[in-house]
Amino acid sequence: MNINSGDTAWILASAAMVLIMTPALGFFYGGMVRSKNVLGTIFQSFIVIALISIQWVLWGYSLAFGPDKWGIIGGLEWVGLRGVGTEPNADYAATIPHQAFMAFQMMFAIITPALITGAFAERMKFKTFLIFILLWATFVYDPIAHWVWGTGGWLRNFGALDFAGGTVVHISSGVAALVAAFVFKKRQGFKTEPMEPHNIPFIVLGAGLLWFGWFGFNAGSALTSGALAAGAFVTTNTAAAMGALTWMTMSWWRNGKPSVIGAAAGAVVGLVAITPAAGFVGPLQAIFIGFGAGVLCFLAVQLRIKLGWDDSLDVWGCHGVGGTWGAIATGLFATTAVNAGGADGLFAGNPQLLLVQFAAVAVTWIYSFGITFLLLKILDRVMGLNVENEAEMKGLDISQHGESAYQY
Amino acid sequence: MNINSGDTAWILASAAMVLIMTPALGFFYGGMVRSKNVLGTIFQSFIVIALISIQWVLWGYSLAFGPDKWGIIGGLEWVGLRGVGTEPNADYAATIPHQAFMAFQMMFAIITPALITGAFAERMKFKTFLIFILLWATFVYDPIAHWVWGTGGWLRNFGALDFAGGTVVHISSGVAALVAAFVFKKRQGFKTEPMEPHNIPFIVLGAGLLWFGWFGFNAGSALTSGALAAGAFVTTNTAAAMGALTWMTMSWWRNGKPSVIGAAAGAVVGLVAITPAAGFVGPLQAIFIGFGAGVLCFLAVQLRIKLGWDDSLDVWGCHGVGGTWGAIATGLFATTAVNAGGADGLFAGNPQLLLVQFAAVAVTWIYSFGITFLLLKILDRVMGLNVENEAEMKGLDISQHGESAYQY
Amino acid sequence: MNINSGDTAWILASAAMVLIMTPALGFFYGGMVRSKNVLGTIFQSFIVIALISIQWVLWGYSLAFGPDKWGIIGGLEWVGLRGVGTEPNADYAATIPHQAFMAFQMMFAIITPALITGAFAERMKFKTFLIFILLWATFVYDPIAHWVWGTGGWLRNFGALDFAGGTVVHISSGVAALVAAFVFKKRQGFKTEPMEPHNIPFIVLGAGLLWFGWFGFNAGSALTSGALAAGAFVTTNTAAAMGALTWMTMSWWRNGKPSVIGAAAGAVVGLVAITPAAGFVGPLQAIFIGFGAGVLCFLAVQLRIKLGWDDSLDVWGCHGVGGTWGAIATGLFATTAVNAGGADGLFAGNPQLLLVQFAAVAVTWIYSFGITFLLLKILDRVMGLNVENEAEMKGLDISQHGESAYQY
Amino acid sequence: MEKIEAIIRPEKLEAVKNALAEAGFIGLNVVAVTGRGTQKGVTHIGRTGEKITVDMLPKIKLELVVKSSDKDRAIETILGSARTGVIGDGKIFVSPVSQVIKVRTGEQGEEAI
Amino acid sequence: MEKIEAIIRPEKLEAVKNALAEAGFIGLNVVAVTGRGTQKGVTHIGRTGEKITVDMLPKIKLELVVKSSDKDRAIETILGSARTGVIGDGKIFVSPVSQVIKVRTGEQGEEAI
Amino acid sequence: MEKIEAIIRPEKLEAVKNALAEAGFIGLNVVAVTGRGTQKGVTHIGRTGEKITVDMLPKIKLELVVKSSDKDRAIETILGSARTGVIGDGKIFVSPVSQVIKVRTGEQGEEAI
Ligand SMILES: Nc1ncnc2c1ncn2[C@@H]1O[C@H](COP(=O)(O)OP(=O)(O)O)[C@@H](O)[C@H]1O
Ligand SMILES: Nc1ncnc2c1ncn2[C@@H]1O[C@H](COP(=O)(O)OP(=O)(O)O)[C@@H](O)[C@H]1O
Ligand SMILES: Nc1ncnc2c1ncn2[C@@H]1O[C@H](COP(=O)(O)OP(=O)(O)O)[C@@H](O)[C@H]1O
Repeated sequence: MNINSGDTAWILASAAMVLIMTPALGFFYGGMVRSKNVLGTIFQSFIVIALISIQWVLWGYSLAFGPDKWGIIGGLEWVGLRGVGTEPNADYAATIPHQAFMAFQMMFAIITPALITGAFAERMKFKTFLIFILLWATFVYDPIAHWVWGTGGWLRNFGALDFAGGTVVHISSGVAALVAAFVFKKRQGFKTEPMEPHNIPFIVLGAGLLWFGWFGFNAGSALTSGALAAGAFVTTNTAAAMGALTWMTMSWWRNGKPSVIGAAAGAVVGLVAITPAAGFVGPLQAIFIGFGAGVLCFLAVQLRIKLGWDDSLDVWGCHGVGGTWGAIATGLFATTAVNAGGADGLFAGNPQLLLVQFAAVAVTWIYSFGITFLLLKILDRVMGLNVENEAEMKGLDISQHGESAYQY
Repeated sequence: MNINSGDTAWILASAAMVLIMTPALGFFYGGMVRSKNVLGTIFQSFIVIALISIQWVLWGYSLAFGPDKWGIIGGLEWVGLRGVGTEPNADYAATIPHQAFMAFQMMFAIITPALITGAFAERMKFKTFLIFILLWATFVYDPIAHWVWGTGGWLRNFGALDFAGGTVVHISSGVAALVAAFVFKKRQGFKTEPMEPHNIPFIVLGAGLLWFGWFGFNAGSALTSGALAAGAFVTTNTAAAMGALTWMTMSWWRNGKPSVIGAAAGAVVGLVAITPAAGFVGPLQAIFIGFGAGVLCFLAVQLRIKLGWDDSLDVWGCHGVGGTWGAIATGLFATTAVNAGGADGLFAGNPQLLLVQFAAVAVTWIYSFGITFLLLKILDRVMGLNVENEAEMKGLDISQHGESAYQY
Repeated sequence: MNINSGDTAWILASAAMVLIMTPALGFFYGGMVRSKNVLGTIFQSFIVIALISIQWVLWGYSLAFGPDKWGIIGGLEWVGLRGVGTEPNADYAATIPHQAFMAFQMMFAIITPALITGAFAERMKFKTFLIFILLWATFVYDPIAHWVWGTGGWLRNFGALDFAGGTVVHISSGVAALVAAFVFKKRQGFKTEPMEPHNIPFIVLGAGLLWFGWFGFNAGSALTSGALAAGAFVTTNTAAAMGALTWMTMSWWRNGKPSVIGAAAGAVVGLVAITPAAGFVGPLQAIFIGFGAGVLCFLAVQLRIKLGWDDSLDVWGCHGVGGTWGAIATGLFATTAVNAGGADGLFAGNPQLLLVQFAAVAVTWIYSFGITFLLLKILDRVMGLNVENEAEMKGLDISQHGESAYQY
Repeated sequence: MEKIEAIIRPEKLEAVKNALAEAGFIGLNVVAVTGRGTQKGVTHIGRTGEKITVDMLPKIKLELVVKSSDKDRAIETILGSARTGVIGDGKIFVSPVSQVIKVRTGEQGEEAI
Repeated sequence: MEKIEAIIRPEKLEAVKNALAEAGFIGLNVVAVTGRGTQKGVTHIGRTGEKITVDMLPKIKLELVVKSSDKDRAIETILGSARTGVIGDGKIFVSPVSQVIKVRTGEQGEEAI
Repeated sequence: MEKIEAIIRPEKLEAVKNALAEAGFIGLNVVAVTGRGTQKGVTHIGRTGEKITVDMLPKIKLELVVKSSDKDRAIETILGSARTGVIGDGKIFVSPVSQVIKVRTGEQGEEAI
């Protein structure tokens, strides 16, 4: 097997671009919280990079992509990256060093748990947080990644399509966020006090860098540098754009003014929704997927508020709902005309795929819901999830880290 | 035709790098306005990404690069990207997927109208803004792009050189900015009240990211990954550096202190000026081009103030003048020793090219001036350009978007 | 010699990624200073990009990489990039344009002096600063770069390993910082007044972008896009992660709370330490290198405080100590199993390399210490290093640049 | 007429403002201050690990000018809505105001409040 | 001596400051406050679309201490330059000051102003 | 009881606060203000090169309410720790306070200070 220098260049660049998405997420979330919690929030993203980078090298990669056991988990053969060298692994990517594939996948393993942090923003104990992330990555992310992407993974064999992580990344984290909203104590003053974003430019900065990095996320998932990557690049951009326009329009129509935060959120949900479909559909389908994401996620956020769930930064409404829509839209719009390696969806005459996608979505929902619930309940008992009232009032920055973000 | 994976990797990476330039521009501009207008300003850049991404897919790309009609416009054959697939299009770039070329060009189509937003910062109605951008892209950008870069475009056939967009991007937007300065009502308090930048670190952040992205802009315009890209990379960096040093020195000499904003602006005008020349000159010429940009644009800003034009953030002085200098400097310094596919300029013994460049500049000035004037006058009549006085006083953030950037 | 498009794509992308590290450093440092000095601090990074870009083109590259003279310096044959064209230079990188190699190296020449600025933050005269940087680059950086990386350089011939700049970049600048801490007058109020970071999110932003750019720095130093780059990518990420976790844990244990700034600094020192080793070791060694960096640099900072040195932002403790540890760790952990073009270290049965590394470290310490001391002493006499007391009190932003960072 | 200056906890601002509005006291000003009192401050950890005890805490100063006859009612309203019973609740200071003018109309005295 | 506290519109600060300087009143302090009065506030739209009516608006509080004999002139100057005639123009409060000391010299009384 | 308002240089805040604490004056408030006096301002250079002279400088206003009998000692303490002798040292204003209430306990008068 020969390493292709162009493919390798693209995957390494993509991995770097996906890495920057996690600090970007920190700013996207950090701008949304009150100024007393900005460090606590940004840091939850930042430290996840460190934590999962080590977890992935030590055992995560092996669990997710290692030699398959019964279709449900990778073996421990690759623990500590034993045998994961620079020779290509043809099962995953025949033209790039195996370590390049591993590193690219690592960035996905990092950002997924970081996404959840928006759900319990402004109130989680830092120590419990670290443990939770490690457990969640190991018991939720790694198995699901194996099912969908691992050689021999049962959902993969079942025929489920997920180009860059609609189920693995977005549904898994979005559903975990929903569980968190149920299990955590609500923030003091939730629904009675204003808890408005303290720095909207940070939100836009985060959204801009996320958009940038998402090209690595989706177009990098082609794992080669050619037609498939270019196609995924275009659908990604198109869905993001349409998501932004749609949410902005929804906010205009509902609240009388076009919201800046809304457009930023809209871009993100467009990106979320196109993720599973990026390499299976064309640009016009991407417009529709972005549009659907904008409408559905906007409504999901409204619903969440009406139901009084304290999902602090609407991770469920954006990633859970957006990822679900994307996975199902893949079942609707996928076509082998775009990607011969994919499958035809409903509109290409194959209703079968839609059912498979529904099944994959359902399984991911149920599994992530169940295990996350278990983990959080146990941790709540053992270490406590919420910070003390006093600490919450002072803010996470001072109470958890002894630091205060701004001194003017 | 075969897709080259290295070329594709470079163009996709470049396209992503150019994408990040538009949010970067938002921060560059957003830092310069008063804090009550920062969201309105950043958002004008952000939403242009969304708007033009869709416009480009639906009809913009077809108008600019579609099958030529009489040398002046592309046909509608490629509307909705019909026929724009992943096979290379040898007319434009023989070694990368056609969609990669399309996506790369899209990023140019996005940033160009975004550049104009600096001219009417702190005072434009958001609704009119959206319509203006759509019309301007369609009636100004797309035609000029076709003339200069489209197969069969008349300026291209005429022999005008524009490596990465001196006329198409910078003159077109810089002149449109000048028109805006004439047509818009001046900001209340212009020349009587201080309107100083509210966040200079944001300006530097924007400039840094613009510099980064400009490597994609210019070196990506080689459309291959090799000698030409490397050469353009080096001239780009050199001109930026010299522009920064020059403007800083000018401000030091004129005002007694070396200005941080000046150096940031200087880097940008150096980048603007090298844009048309990047692949046609060597590093030493780039020093001279950067130097000229620093001097001329600095003086243009002084002139603009003396004449009392309210080009809020000096788009004309930077992009209009910088782009004009760059296009002419291409006529002076271009040499086939650097790029056999280019042409020789005056100093390489060919005065002809200089005349052609002058003509191309003149045409771009006149066309952009005329159509922009028309569009703005019509929109002023129909929808109004300026926000109400009260709304301007409150700031765009609250009046246009109902949001307030910072809560400490 | 043929240009490889994939290798070129990776090196150009890497060069752009390294470029963004210097503004990132500006934010990393700028967030740490008091708000009256933020522009002065960010600007010292920003303007170094401009200054060294020109110096490098005019004479720096020739001194560092030009035809060798007696093993200690490059000749002036390549002044003004004469003869540095787009043909590959097989001595340095056989598959990419010579200018691409030159540009990539330029980014290293830029960030190295920028690193020093943290040592005299909040107090250096801007005019003296400009001269200092030019002299330091010419008399310290360029020679050391030649010794270690230039064809015929004596440390290179001696067998010293430095994959991406442990000695050349980090020790040279870290030791220069130590000298600065000795030669500059201390800041007024040092040790008696709080001088806390004014914007910690900026620190995290800087650290995030540094991490991103460091992939270009280290994996780009493979100068090809393949196995070596992928390996360096992975070790880089792993050491950064471990550095962040380690410093965070140290701060937790010593001060009772996990520090956000500490984790950011920890990531940086992990990156520093892996720099010389990146292409010579595997991921598990990288964990150990990152761990050592976290522990040693944390302790170095404590020591620096106890000794009362005013190295404003701990450049010595992070880059001097981190770089030294990295260079020695290369002597411990390097193995030809990872990189046949490297060498075996102590643990691979070759104690020889460790001695060579010690020698290279010592030489770099002594040379950088001596010349930096000389330069600073002369400049102090001739132009003055510290700003006046009054100017220091008002802050560098107003006193040196006449600008004030924030207006709310 | 009397000026009432009340130093209160920031988190009580909404409650006090609303209570005052209900009691008919619309006009008022709010200033962000930092205050020192018997309440101990917050401990920051400096960049290099040193503990920094900040003896000042963020407080809100509410200022309102009222008719002398309304003074006691206003004070009662503030006390009722600002108290938590824990150290750090703040102080109320009352001082005389000799003249009040409404800028818009030039009206003076109690009319102008 | 008298302390004049004037709550004015932020956008009038330059004008008032200049008018005061012309009338010979150099010394003064400015504090950013937020105020509530008969003027209705601004409506923000929250992140999730809910309307948040902020009943407080940013205002500027100008403080200057003047000789009792200068008081009326100072008030006239402020009224003349701060008035727009629209709701929200603000208030002026006058209160007695018993003692003024210049820190630099220790001078007391009217000399110190 | 008396209210002491001291306008001081920001860089003297720590010194004054500590001196007051040593002299037994714990309770106080601090407000960031900008002030104009005989001291000339700072010159900024605008984005397009124009000189902008800002006649206002950042100052700190310290407010503390003390028993009348403590007044002179408090003033001495402030003068002693805030003076540099250079223009811009600031002013101290004293004014009467008729009533003080501790929010936490409702105590009144000198007890409440
Ligand atoms: N003598 C004083 N003068 C001015 N402000 C004071 C004084 N004493 C207390 N304060 C203000 O009141 C706040 C609360 O006072 P503190 O003593 O902490 O609480 P408590 O009144 O419940 O004992 C302080 O933070 C300070 O802002
Ligand atoms: N009773 C009061 N005490 C203190 N400040 C007041 C009072 N009434 C009004 N203010 C201040 O004056 C500002 C303007 O008052 P407002 O009633 O809106 O305007 P107008 O005086 O023109 O009717 C308010 O925002 C508030 O800051
Ligand atoms: N008449 C006044 N009323 C209110 N504040 C004043 C007055 N005069 C001076 N100040 C405040 O005192 C500060 C210092 O005054 P200044 O005249 O500059 O110094 P000095 O008292 O040393 O001559 C000013 O910046 C301002 O904040």
